[in-house]
Amino acid sequence: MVAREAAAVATPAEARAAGLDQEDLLLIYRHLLVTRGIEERGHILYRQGKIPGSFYTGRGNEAGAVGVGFAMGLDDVGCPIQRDMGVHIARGTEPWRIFAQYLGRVDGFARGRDGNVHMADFRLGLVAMVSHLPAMAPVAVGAALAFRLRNQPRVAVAWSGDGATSRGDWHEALNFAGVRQLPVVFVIDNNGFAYSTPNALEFPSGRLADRATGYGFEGVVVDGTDVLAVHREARRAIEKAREGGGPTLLEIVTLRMEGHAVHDDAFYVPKGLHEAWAKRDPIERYRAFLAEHVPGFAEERDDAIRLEVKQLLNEAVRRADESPLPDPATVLDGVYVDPAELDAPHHK
Amino acid sequence: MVAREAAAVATPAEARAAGLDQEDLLLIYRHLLVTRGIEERGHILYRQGKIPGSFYTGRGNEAGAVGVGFAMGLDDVGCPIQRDMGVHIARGTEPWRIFAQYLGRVDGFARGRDGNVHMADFRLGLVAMVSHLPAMAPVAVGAALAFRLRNQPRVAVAWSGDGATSRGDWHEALNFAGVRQLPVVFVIDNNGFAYSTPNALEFPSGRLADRATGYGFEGVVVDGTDVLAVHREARRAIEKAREGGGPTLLEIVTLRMEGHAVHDDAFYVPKGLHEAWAKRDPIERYRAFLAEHVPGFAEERDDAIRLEVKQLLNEAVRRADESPLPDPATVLDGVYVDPAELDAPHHK
Amino acid sequence: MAVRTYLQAISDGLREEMRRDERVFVIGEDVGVYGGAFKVTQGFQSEFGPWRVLDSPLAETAIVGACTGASMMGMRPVAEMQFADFVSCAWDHLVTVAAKQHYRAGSPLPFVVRLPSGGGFSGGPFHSQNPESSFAHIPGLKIVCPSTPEDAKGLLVEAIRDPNPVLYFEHKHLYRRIKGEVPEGDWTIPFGEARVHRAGSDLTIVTWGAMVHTADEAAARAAERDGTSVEVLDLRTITPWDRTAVLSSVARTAKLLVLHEDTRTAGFGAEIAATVAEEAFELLDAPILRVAAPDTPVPFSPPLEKAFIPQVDDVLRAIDRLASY
Amino acid sequence: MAVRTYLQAISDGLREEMRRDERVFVIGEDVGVYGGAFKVTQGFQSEFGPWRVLDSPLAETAIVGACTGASMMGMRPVAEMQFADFVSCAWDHLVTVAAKQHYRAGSPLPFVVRLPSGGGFSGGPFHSQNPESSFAHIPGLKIVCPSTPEDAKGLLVEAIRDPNPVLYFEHKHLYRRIKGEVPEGDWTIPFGEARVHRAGSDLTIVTWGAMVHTADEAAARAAERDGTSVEVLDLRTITPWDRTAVLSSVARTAKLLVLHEDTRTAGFGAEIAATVAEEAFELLDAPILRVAAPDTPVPFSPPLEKAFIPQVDDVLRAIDRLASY
Ligand SMILES: Cc1ncc(C[n+]2csc(CCOP(=O)(O)OP(=O)(O)O)c2C)c(N)n1
Ligand SMILES: Cc1ncc(C[n+]2csc(CCOP(=O)(O)OP(=O)(O)O)c2C)c(N)n1
Ligand SMILES: [Mg+2]
Ligand SMILES: [Mg+2]
Repeated sequence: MVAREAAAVATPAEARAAGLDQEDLLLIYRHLLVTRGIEERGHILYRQGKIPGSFYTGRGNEAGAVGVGFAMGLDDVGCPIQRDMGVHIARGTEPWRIFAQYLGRVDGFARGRDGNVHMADFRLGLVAMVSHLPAMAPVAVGAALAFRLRNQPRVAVAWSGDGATSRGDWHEALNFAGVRQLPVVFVIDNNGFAYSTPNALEFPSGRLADRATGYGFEGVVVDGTDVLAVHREARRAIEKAREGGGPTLLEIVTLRMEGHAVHDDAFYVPKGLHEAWAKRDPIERYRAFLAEHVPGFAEERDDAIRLEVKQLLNEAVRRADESPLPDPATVLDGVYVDPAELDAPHHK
Repeated sequence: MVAREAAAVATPAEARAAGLDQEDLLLIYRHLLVTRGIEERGHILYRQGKIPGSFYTGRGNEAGAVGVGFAMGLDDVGCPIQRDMGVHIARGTEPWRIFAQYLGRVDGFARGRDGNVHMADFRLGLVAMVSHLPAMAPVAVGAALAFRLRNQPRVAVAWSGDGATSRGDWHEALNFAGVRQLPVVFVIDNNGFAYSTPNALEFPSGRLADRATGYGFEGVVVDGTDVLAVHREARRAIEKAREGGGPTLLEIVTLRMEGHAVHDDAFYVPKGLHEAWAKRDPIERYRAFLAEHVPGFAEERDDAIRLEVKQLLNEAVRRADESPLPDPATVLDGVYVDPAELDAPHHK
Repeated sequence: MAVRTYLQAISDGLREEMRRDERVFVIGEDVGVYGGAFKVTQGFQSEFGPWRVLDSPLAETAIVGACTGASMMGMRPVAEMQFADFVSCAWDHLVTVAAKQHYRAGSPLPFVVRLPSGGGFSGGPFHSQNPESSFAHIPGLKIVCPSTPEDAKGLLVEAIRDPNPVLYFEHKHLYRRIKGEVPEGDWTIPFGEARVHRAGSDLTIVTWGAMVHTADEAAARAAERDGTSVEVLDLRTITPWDRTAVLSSVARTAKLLVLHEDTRTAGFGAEIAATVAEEAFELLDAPILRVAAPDTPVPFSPPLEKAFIPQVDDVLRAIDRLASY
Repeated sequence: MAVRTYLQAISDGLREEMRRDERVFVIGEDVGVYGGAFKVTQGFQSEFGPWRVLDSPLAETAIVGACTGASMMGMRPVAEMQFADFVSCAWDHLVTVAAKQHYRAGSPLPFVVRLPSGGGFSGGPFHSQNPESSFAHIPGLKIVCPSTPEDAKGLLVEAIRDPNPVLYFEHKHLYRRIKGEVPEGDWTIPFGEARVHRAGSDLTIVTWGAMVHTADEAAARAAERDGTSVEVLDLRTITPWDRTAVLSSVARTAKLLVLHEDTRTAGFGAEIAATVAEEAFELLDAPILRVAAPDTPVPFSPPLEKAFIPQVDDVLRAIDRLASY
């Protein structure tokens, strides 16, 4: 293996070295709970027939997503994908608007024009994904090019699944970013599968992160169940990019604890894998870390945070449900841009 | 560097070890002369206004192209590109039909429907390139897949320029071939430039052949001015693929002794490069090798072969010029296939 | 004849061709163990093995490019796009290589790309499209859009045997909803022959795919309501398309409505209208109307999607306009 | 006003916008040191530096994707495809991401892709195409096809300032052949306004790009020959297109010929014909004719290419058919 294998973060001191104080540690915990909670609620709403279309979750990838999202700077930009709810949460996305998105309401980020996690709050520097994978990787590179052209100390982050790395867009993005040493970090959520297709049928053996050298930058592999290790590596990569050090390819070895989407029972997954993964639940792992290292956590903070999150989500679902469905008369609106929008404040 | 760097072939014994007897050595020489001769004649015809459109040559790449073409087996298949006239020649393409192609005549391989080196004699296992680079790489992989499905001991060869490796098609082709370990050899004609763009602006530093490991197979770099080394490495790669050993990425470090096309004086090439390249002319190098190692070559064989080639080309131009221009009434013919064609003998 | 769903008919046709002709193989994302996103190839891998039912990487150009290369070598590949929408990732390969190779180089490319297309279930902008119109403009490709189980099987088998690259659009919303009798065994339908789905005399609706059923329902309601007699012509194939059938129906009815699920501007409906406006000008008693989706991406939320996809009522309104002209 | 070639007018417009607005930058293959395959950006890199005139790798999706990302961040990128034909390699990005992003996500994407298009010089199947019709079917993109130096500059500047992704088709065969007076300095032409290239009363030709000149020559010859008065309407932009101008010209002439260099079936001409057949049915005195290239790849050899690209004589024949109807 050419890529660097990142070590675990085992102590608060190590987390501190990566810039996290105790409040951060608890905030990360909260983000993890909100992330999972949103998808669990969504799942229930879907089963109740309230969410149109299909439904995907990132269960098992919460730590990977929150870890990177938390490492990004305020003015950084990212293109998260289908397992990256945690990025939206860590960046401050309002949960009620995510439910409104799921439900196809006007207050969803896509205003009912798109569903699922095909959404983003652009004011938080996030870009709404399209289905076609990994079509947003070249977009992130373009954002990084804008930063480079303007000499801004900003970084773009592009996510891709393991499966999506097989597509040409991914290659074109990494190559271009490598040639120009642009401030962009490429993250792979490698959860072992692309739908039913295992890694072995997606790419030749070895780690995807090894491909980074071919693109002129460093590859790093990190355990996606270790939110603090993910955070540390993401932060390193982002700050390196910010300082002109060029791109990094960060492969997060993560879990897909459920099927590809709700309709998929993942019968094709090797026997025992789901059970093994359940034991490696990233949120449980982090909870154990906090229980060990944060005084009072197991005794009261944990319960208090859980309660708070529960209330937040109740309220979010309620508020989302008040949001109206879009008026069919508006179907044509927004295909083209009103020139006035161009100078709106969110468009920097 | 991860890729293996191939050694030069310095003696006839080494060539013999790669399967070449003395007649082969002279045949290769003849192929080199025919290759260059066709492009030189074409160039003159173009300047005389007889060839429509634009005109490209592979001057400097003759050894790379002939070396690989000569290493292919009778039933192997290849998708050569714009600098690979030598592949067509080494496989037995009739020169007069190439001139007919240049001139847009009905006896050109494209029957006037396409020009330039966008041609191939399919009966010789060659596939006509399209302009879009490297769009034929996935096609070669598909041919290799057919061989694998039928358990045929056949190999496909896919060429690409250095510039064209930046495109998604190249990545998709290599990845798929790597996953399935298909019998295909990927050749890169790395002549240092993509039109005016130097390697440094096409891909990050390092050798392109290094990327092979990321695709699960071996990368080899070979000096494209050494026709025998190219042949040996191509043969190794092809036979390895034939025996089930999977793909190889063969980077041929070659020369573009002229501009991108006839209209391009290559003003952007670093001062002195053309002069340095002229001294490394692959045909001169091979001639010197033969003069040193083949008795009677310098004295008579060389002249005899040159004369024979000259006559061949004179005759080829004459014959091509007798071929009629296509009848405009046929413009619609051949958009779709006549079902009867499907069982024509060339279609195996 | 057995009653089969539209989806089963597709499966049957494919399976039978694979049994009949060992050159036929299937390639695509999750077509193997999983049996395809819609289960069209369920059980195929156990019958034909992991190479003839080949799970590809997530790479549409690699998939379709492999079809080009393998078919050039005499195989008969059938690719599956997981959703028709993703064929955009193989657009260049299809229009640049596959569509032009025979004209330029004389190599037949007998392959099929299966494209689960169409909306109606909140699939959103990337799981609901009908990209047939884009390809209909590209010489060298053939385009098939069946609307019934019988046609689905007959046209798929024909597509596999056709020596050209064929895009076979199968409408997802018909998969399990539409059932019908399907001939068993060898069964093909020639390309370029429209089918009178419903005979009528007052006006002609030309359509294809899922809209055949929308047109039929509208026609039934019009007949019931006031006796308006609507002919519904199902084109079945877009390239080639049956100009003769359209022109002769219009010669009888003198009124034409073109209906498609894809967006309106520069959709294939325009070609039909333009052809009739050129070749049947004297026969027309009314403007040629088009009913199609508005020019937007396919919206996700149900009220928007309903406003987007042509509904029976939209067709009825157009029927009324024509009938009263 | 100065007399400029079509190519110089494009260069001028781009250079002036780059001077005026530092957010404008150029990206493409060989646009820098080399100045672009057609020398549109010659000298730009010395004036604006290697980052604002950026030589990209050979990777069209990376190029257009970079425009999407950079424009999303507030830049005003102008990409060059080396030939319009190669935009097929960025098709997916354009139709999937760029065209739909504002509708879905509300982000304006103010970028331009310059596309040297068209045939007439034996460029063959991959260096001669006019792919505007394919894109005209995709909601969310704007499409510009200037035919004169004046329009070329005015529409390019407008395109750069437009908040949407704009495909700017510049016809290679006009580059050095067509000269004309071009306003100096700031000069824009709004999208969606057709231009009467030649006024007339007997019939209307609607066209764009290089075919404007073919139509004009045919019209001149028709007038000379027998006084037939042909109106030539240059659409200038395809999306949006000026329906009002077309309909009002047809209201006067009652006869319509649509002419384009791209292939016929499902070309944008069909949309114009279909629209008129629907909206101006009562006004028409003759069938709507289309003159376009036949449905084949663009052939290389001169006699075939001439048979492919609509010629003045082809247009004259259609004029005669309409005039005598
Ligand atoms: C270009 C493209 N082809 C096919 C699909 C259909 N599809 C959706 S998700 C998926 C698997 C993606 O796998 P991976 O990239 O590993 O991401 P994961 O879902 O495992 O997070 C596929 C094939 C798609 N979204 N895009
Ligand atoms: C997809 C695509 N984009 C652009 C071009 C235009 N073009 C023709 S050759 C060329 C340079 C190719 O460079 P390289 O691959 O190194 O091959 P070389 O010409 O040096 O042999 C370019 C940009 C093309 N043919 N295909
Ligand atoms: Mg995955
Ligand atoms: Mg090169």
